[in-house]
Amino acid sequence: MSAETIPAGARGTAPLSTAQMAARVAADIRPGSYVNLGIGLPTLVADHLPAGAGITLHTENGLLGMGPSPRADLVDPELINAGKVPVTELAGASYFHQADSFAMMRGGHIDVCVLGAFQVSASGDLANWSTGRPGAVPAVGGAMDLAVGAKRSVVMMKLLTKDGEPKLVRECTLPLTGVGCVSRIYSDLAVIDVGPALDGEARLVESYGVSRRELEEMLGLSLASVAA
Amino acid sequence: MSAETIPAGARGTAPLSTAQMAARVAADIRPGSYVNLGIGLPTLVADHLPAGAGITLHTENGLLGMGPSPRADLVDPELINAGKVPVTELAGASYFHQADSFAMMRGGHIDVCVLGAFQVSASGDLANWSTGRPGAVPAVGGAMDLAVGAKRSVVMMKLLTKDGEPKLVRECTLPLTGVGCVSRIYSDLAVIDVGPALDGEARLVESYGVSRRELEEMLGLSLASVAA
Amino acid sequence: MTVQLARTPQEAVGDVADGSTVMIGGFGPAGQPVELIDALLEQGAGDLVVVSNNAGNGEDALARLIQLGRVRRIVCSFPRQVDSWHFDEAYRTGRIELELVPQGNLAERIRAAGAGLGGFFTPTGYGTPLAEGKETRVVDGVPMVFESPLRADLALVKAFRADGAGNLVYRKTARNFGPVMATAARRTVAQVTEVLPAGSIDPESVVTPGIYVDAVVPIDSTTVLAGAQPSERGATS
Amino acid sequence: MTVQLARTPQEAVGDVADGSTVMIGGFGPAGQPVELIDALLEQGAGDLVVVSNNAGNGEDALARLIQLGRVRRIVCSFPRQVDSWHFDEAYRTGRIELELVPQGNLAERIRAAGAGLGGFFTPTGYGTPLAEGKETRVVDGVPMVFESPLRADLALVKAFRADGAGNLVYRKTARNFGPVMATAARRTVAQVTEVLPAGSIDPESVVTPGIYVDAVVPIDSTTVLAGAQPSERGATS
Repeated sequence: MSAETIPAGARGTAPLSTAQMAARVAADIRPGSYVNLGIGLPTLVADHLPAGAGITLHTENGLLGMGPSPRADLVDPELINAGKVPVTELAGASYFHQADSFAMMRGGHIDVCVLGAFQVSASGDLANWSTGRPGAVPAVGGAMDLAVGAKRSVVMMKLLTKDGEPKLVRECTLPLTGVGCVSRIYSDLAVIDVGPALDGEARLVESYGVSRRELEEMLGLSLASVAA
Repeated sequence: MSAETIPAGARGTAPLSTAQMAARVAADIRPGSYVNLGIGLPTLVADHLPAGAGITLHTENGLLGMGPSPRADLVDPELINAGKVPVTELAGASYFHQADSFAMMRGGHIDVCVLGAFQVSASGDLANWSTGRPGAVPAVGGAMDLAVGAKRSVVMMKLLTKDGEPKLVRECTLPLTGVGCVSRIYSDLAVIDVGPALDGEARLVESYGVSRRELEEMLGLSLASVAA
Repeated sequence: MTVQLARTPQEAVGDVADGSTVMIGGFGPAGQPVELIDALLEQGAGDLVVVSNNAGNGEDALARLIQLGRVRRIVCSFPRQVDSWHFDEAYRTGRIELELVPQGNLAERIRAAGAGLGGFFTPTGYGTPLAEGKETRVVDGVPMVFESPLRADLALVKAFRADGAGNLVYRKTARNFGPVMATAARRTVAQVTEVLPAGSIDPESVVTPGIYVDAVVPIDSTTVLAGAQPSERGATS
Repeated sequence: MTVQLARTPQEAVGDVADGSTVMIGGFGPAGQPVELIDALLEQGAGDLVVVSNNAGNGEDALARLIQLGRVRRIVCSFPRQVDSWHFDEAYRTGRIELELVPQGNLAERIRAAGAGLGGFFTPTGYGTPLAEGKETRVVDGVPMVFESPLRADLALVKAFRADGAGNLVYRKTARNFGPVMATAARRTVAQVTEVLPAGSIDPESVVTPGIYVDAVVPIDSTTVLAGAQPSERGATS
């Protein structure tokens, strides 16, 4: 189910589960791609990448060719992913140091980076590292490098916060991670294209259990259709 | 015979041969040093480094722990030095790419770099890459990186050109390789300290077969004595 | 200079002056030179500036150094972790300064120092609070931020094996910051599982050439490697 | 993208547009991808910008490309060699443009392109004719020159072995520019002595990760390795 084969304004009958969201993201990743999956929800995408498609996972702490979590008795504390979770290495893997790893990311060699988000703006600005709460201890990790480095950065997130606030916004109010870096949002309610190329108007690619009108009201934004 | 143990104005009885010059340079290199020897005369220094002193040679084309030339039947065209001459690798050697090799040099990790020169100024400016002749094909290689990168850059050269022109000068007239980068000149006639710390006045460390007065006349420069 | 083969972490770390800048390798627990940090704790230096990706976990090592008030300032990318309570407390009460740097910029700034460069322009962080007040420039249509080199007096890293020339190889994702930090400090100390004779590490596979290493100390780290299969310990020729 | 396992250098090099920028590995003869350059000769592209440390030797490969007038401009550190007569002639008669770059700046500019950086300040070249007209800045008391990233459409490199994932290891000082050039081109082609199954190269010893490699082609290079001892061919596990 690739976005390109779905007519503009297509809609599923119900919101996607997180597993379905992960499968939807995975469906857009081309065979042979090099992919970085951010911490949190995006990690789930790994379970839905088709075997044999030659998709290679990068983890920015220094491994290309990352495999799934090991059996408990094979856990190696020196083989972890960016979320500090034990992983494995696949045949054809390579290790490198942090400067080389972020050179790989920043230099545009990773085809797709899937990120979580607190907020994304219609022009593709991303806020995913700081809640902006006074007194909170800040931490950024590789978020800013990942946001701007890949050939294509996409976001996987629930479209609304727990309090029902939209996370796709006209302008981010939280501290930014990157400017104009996100090109697509995969959410439980819709797939929406964003980014600086769209003149500030997000485009609905497909929706799940809600109409475009309902989405527009929910978000307080107008959504263009994908051009015919 | 280290410079520090020779009284100011000391003089040998005759000019040094190139082998003696190489030995004189080698005598100032401390045990355990990492050293880069430039193309030409400086290459000869390798033959005079004391065995067992733990001196490690760097060649900027990507090898630390370079050994002497191999027997003819063991020549490997993929194991060469910066002068493209076949060399060997010693136990404890390592290979690295050009960016890493020049990072090692530029980052001040090499203790001593010995360079050839066309001209050196009293303030330590170096000219060793271009004769400045119109129509000549220019080539710089690693000369500029080597000149400014090492903890200490010294020059090994004949003090006069074949035409009898001094190569230690008040100001270089040839195109520069680096500014204020040379701290000592080892020549056939004298060892002379130069550099920006000396307020433009070169200092005679020792001479061979010529007096300070004779050197000053030869060079058209006044030479201070090494401070007592 | 010839590498020092130290018998204990204390001997390897040696004297550290108050006010020193100390780089500490590791990404979370992987590659954290715990025994060297313990030696630094014991050695007693204070008023330190620490450069490290994280700001300590639980009660030990870097967390303890912070708890004891020995760190004046920390330069890192991800201080907040589930068990970084000592940093959190020091930060909230204003007892520690924090310079937050995106992880890739942190690595590249350390590399720049080791490579003798004067700084670089990077797209990372442009337009964010972490680039506030920094010089910017558009390069080939991409807005960029200027970042400066980051150097240290001392680097403490954890590698896998050393040889007598000070060459280092690392193990899996424990490599992380070790190789760049080793280049950027006036003195670099590495803890390893074993020190082999010079020539035992394939020159093609050396990750940190010995020129960057001032002292190595072997640490029995069987517990850390508990999960590794025995055959892997012999994988590096 | 998945690495292409080409059967011939021609297939590996593929189509090259006139006016392309082509990086060519090698330091003198060591690491020069002769068969790939020959394929480029045969392919026919002209008006090329070549980035390479040297400007060709004798009659073959890069020297021939220059002799045939296919290179509009060359970016290199050391064009003048005892047998660089074709470059010398083209340069003296104004048929080729030369951008002379100090070797370390050349390597670092290529790395910067591959690493997505917008340029850097370096002490190398400051105050010399090669820095004329360039931006300067004093960093920590050291005068520096600004240097820009250098990228290419195509990189031709010579490595020792590849695996099915495109990972490369090199051999001795033939490594030189290969690893940085592989990162800085839209398409990177490597000639190797053999292509092994993915997983045959120790992940700790990979020098160029497969992500940087688009095509590999095995070349029988027994002549080039004539001087190598047979045991060395098995040194990389």
